[in-house]
Amino acid sequence: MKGKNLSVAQLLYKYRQLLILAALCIFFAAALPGMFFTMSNFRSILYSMSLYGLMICGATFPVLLGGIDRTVGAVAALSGAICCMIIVNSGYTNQGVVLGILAGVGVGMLSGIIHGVIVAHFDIPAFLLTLATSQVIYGLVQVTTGKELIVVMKPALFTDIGAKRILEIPVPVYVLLICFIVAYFLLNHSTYGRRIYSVGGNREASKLSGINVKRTTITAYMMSGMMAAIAGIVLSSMNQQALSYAADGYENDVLAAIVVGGVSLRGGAGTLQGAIFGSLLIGMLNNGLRLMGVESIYHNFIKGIIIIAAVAADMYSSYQMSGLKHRGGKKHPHKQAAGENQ
Amino acid sequence: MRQEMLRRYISFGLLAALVLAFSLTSEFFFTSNNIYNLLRESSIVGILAIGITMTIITGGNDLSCGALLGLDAMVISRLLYVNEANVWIAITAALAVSLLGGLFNGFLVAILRIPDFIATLSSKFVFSGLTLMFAIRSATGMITTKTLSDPTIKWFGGKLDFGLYYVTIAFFALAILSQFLLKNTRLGVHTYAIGSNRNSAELSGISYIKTKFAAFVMSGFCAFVGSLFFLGKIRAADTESGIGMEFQAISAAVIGGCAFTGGRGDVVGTVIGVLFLKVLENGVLKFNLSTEMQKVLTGSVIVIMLVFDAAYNKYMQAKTSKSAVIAREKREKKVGAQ
Amino acid sequence: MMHNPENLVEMRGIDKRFAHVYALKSVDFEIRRGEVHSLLGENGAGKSTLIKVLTGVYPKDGGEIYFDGKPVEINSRDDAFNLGIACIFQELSLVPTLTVAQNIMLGKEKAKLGVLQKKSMNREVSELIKRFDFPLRAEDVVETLSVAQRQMVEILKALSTNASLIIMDEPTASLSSKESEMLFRIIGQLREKGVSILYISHRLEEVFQLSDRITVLRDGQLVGVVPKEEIVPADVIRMMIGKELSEATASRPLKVSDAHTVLQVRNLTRLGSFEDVSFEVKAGEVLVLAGLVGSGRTEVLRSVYGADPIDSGTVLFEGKPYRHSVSTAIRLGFGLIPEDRRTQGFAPLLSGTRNVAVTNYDKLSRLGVVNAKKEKQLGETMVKLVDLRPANPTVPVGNLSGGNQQKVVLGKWLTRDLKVILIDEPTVGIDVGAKDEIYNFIEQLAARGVAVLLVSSDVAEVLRVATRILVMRNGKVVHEFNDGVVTQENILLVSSGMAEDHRTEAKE
Amino acid sequence: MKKIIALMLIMLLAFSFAACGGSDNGGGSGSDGSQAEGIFRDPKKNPYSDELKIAWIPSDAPAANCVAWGAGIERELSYWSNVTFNTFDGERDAEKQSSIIQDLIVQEYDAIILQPYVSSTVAVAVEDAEAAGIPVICINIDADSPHSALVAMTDYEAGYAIGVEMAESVGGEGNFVVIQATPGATRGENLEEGFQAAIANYPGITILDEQTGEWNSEKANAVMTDFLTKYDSIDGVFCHNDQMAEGAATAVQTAGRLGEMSIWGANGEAKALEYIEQGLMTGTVYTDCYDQGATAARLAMMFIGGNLDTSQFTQTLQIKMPPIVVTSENVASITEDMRW
Repeated sequence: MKGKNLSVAQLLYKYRQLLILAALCIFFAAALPGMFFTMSNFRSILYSMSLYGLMICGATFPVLLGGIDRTVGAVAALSGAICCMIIVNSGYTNQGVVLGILAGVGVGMLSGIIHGVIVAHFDIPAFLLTLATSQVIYGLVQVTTGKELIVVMKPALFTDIGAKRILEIPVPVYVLLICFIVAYFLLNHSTYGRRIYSVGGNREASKLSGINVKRTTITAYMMSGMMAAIAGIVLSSMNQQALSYAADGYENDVLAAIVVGGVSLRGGAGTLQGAIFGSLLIGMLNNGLRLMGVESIYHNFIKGIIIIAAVAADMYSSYQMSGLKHRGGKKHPHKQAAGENQ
Repeated sequence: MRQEMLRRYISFGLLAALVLAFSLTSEFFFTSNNIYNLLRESSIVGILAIGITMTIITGGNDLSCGALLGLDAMVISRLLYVNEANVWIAITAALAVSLLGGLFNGFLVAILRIPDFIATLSSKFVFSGLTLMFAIRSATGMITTKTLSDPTIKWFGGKLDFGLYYVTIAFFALAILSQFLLKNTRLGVHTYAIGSNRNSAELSGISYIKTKFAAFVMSGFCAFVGSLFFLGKIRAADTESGIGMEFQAISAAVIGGCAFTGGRGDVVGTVIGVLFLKVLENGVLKFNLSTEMQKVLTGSVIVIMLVFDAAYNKYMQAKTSKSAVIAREKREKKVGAQ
Repeated sequence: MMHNPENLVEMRGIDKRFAHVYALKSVDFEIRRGEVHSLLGENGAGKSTLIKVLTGVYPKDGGEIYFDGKPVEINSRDDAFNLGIACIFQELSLVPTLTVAQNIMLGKEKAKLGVLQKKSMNREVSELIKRFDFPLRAEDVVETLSVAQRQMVEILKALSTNASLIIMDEPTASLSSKESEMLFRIIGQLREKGVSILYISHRLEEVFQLSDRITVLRDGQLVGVVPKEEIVPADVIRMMIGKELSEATASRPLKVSDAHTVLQVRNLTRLGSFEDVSFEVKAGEVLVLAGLVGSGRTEVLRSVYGADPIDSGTVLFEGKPYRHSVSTAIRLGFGLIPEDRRTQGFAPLLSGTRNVAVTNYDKLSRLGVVNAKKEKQLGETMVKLVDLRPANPTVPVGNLSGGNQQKVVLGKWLTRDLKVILIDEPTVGIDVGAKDEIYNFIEQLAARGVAVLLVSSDVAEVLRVATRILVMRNGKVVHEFNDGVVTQENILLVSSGMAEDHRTEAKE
Repeated sequence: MKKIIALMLIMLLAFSFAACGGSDNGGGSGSDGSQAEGIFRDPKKNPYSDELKIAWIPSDAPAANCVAWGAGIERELSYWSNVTFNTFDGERDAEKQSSIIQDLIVQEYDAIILQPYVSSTVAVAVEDAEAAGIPVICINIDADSPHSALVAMTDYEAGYAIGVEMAESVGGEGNFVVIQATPGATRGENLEEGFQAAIANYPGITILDEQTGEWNSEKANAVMTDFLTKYDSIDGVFCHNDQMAEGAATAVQTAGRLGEMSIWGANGEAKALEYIEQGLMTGTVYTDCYDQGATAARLAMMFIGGNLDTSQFTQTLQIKMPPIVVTSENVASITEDMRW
């Protein structure tokens, strides 16, 4: 059987995440005529999810390896702080901005490399390690900024990153798009991505197939640190400031989006587009609930129920689809993840 | 078994080293008042951690128990303050909410087959959402928090004459009970079996669904007990009470030897883990450090501890695997000689 | 229908479908009291499905089951258990973090009000262990035990239920021959006590040694039931696969090749694993490391491959030393088929293509970018090369049968320019047909001039493929069979240390 | 500014005597003699010579206002060489603050300056500290149990003043939206109550929508963007702190609707003042956090050296910092050294 002639059920299954999004869209569009289904509203959804999206583009890498990176929020704060400090010290020049961005991203990558080295060389639960180090990093941010609020309202080169629109689309959305394409390309079309899936799928087998597991791990955390750092710079530009507790708690939302998007926490299964779907789902819910004028206090409850419904539907379809495996049809790797995760 | 014991000694040794270090550097650390206070601080997180240990041993996790604790506390506060209910009715209601919360998690994980992490993350949203919806409102409709004055609630925050808090007694009692439950009862063995190798456990006739439900209900029950003492201590429930406590509890369980893959760890380890975290947190306050250095120090000590533990483990494994080979060779020789 | 009172179990017209595909089609099957009954068939013939129907893991879609002459419905494992059906599964089904006693008593713990009676359980298990004289302790944690020991626990677990029918699915797959013999003795004891055994194995010689009767399945249908005395192995194989196989030889002529030396190992030592191991492998040779499980062969293989460190000694590839790492070894043209394919061989969630491509990205990519077309082609090439079934390289490897999984692991190396292939127990848990295919691959590789270093505990296998044989015992090479004719007996005697003067025996 | 402080101290002394009296009257049920002795005690320590330890527990140490309060306290305490000053971060966690106080009791601190995150959740710990003889001075937000003193930023009044300003600016007719604090935070509650009370006087004003921005700039930005999508006409937006107002202002600016509505925050942090100067924000309520902190520190020293047994207080002394409504007209009067 060739992969191409999929049955209707398999097609539906393949695009189930899009279907869930579409269903939600239709619901909100019906409930909010002329308001939800507009260009400007989608722009605002994309704008507000761009930070999460950026972090997801990085944080998915360690999760695919079976690890986790809870430092994304802290790294974002650190890179934002360093970037802003450099801009201020350079006298708000454009060179300062370039230097600041490079330094911020560099620090993010460095932090990722350090985490990668520790995780790769010692068998430490990454969850706990990154929980502890994110505390350390937030401490370092406070040391860096001297606990001052660092305001950077010029030059335009910096503030444009967060606020400017090109062709009616805000710059952060472009940044997200570029980072998504880079990460997508790496995961799906590069040998590096193949190695990530392989190591996440079976570490020992990968090692025996000549994959340098340590290097793969270190670079995965480096990617996570780098993307978080980019997110941090975008965040500080959006807010025109560096705040020593910026992006606090973002890691929870990022991980929630990743797992809702069907990436297995055991590694080796799931896709980046799935993870982005997760954050779109959550972003759209936030937006739709606000537009419907639902009081803030009900948001958490409704979000929880809808996430459960979406994930349960996903699980149910996986379960139903698993009956097809005896036909030898094309299988989505995610389905397996669902089974493995039981 | 021997290796497990060794690990236990190591984590206990690290805890002792930390206590010693703080005792030598601060005159306030090793005082009876501080010890009782420290134990009190450890106890609420510890009670949650006991529940989480159960769920982690089954190969799962419970990110929702902190939010559930907050919900219980809010239910009690609301019933007492707004509805002016009898305190025991309020407590019973909270118990019911907790058990329902545990059943809900069990339903998501065991029946709907949602992976634990996503399931309990979602139910964390649900529970914290319910807490907000239950919250006490002022006349203008704003959410407000109120201090409770009920004597029963106050009792939960009380202590024995010599200074030991009731909550600590409850913590250790619950710890001993659940350790017994894990190690000496049928349910306990089944909990390990499901977490360690679900397939073979099921082939041996152990119900995955029942065991999962039991673990989550235990976790819910621990959240309930925790909420009583939380209210006893704070005497008010705010909309974010308990949230985030689960991370400390999970950290404690993992430091104590639980593995997310399941089947490993026990309550004694978790208690050591909780004490380690809280001794660290408490000790760091004793130095005249700036807030950022407090953070850096706390995080760094945990990282160093993890690295030390992992490195030592690696070393021991290399050593024991060699001795295991030698032992096996001896055995083969014996078999061969027959 | 007439019921034979001698029958303990009768299954009549059993159907089982998976998504419209018949896994079993009106299969009749019966087991008498106190007999050892073997169930044979290639992988996918329906053996496992039949057992799972019998033990209540799968519900049947049609047919009846009679137990002790009475019709029964077996809907869950509990039902089977209550009837007295115990099962030792092919994949070890123990709980690694529990003790031997806890595992044996799992699901049937002795408890008062839910509180375990640990002492009495431990005592009971200790007695059980003593009865069969296994090298085990009741308090040992299972994950610290060797594979063979775990198998023993598995057997004890089934025995402890006082079952009237014990199903053994590949029980000897990871046992050394000594341990297997011990198991056969136990099976004999059980038969005398009137316990029925349903025995499933790919090792025909075992089947013929043990069974009273043999049932053969093919493609989910019954081919025939025959008493052992009335049939010879070649017939059974013909029934299983419908074609004739060359009879596995009982002996094999060996010879030293005069090709150039590819791999040279000198005084290799890894403390605690093996000591002072020296040998050479020449191009086109199949050098077998024979011996008992745990004699250090796997460790030698891994060390040569660069996966494990060495303490002293040298390894030369084509006369030159090389950096001790896996990636260097692969670049030089090494390949490894590891011991346990599940944990070391492949990533179960990934497709066949992805698994095979892992070792080939040096050819499938430029500047780190994967050429998806080439990758796909590789997958298709692999399918043809190894005759993968189903012939679809996009199926996650975890969903394939054991034999096909092993073919994928083999496929990782076949498209490479191999110089040396290190193979570790390649046919454990694989059906006869696939086994033969794998032997053919090994022979083809050797014919291409690849130096093959093979670890095997299956003596028949050793004799099937070896050109030279080294026997290891307790981490040392104790004997080398270089030329002449070697027999199964020779190898077994040397492996177990019962023949002191092996050289003369070997040269007979 | 110095004059204001001096005035306040005088007011405070007056207050304290009133409070003592109040306490005497209030505690009539107890034995009179012990009450009189109870409210006075010998000073435990000499504030000029003994080694003293004073703690500052903000709700969120890195936040701009908390930093400013801390700086004010530190500046004041630096005049006393015998005082050790230390900060403990409440990490926006109501229970954490309570735990820290319990620990400071063990460490025998001499005074605690506290900015509660939630009034009620610190009540028990504050009570315990007072019972242990440690005066607790709250900044900005009161604790629910009586304690030594409160130096309040008068959020209710600030909310009220903003409500009046906003309503007046549109002539009592218009549509407002509110971006709220995290639900349950006491400060947001007070601001909201004051704001609502003011708006109640203007029947022509409609509050279209209220959503939480979780104290957070980028989240407020998202909330405001949604408000802008939803409502074609918004005349004013009130945010419970300046961070959120800044985020809202950016959203309004990006949407190109800056002239349409007034944007108000509360706090008066330096960046908000700059936004007001640039015309991005309409106004905020400024409090001199340095002074507020310094006042709290002085109170702490006074209680340490004084002969009042603060644990006997049945009512908390209150010093109210006047809320200064800042708009583009008067923003220049807040000089650089007063900004934080």
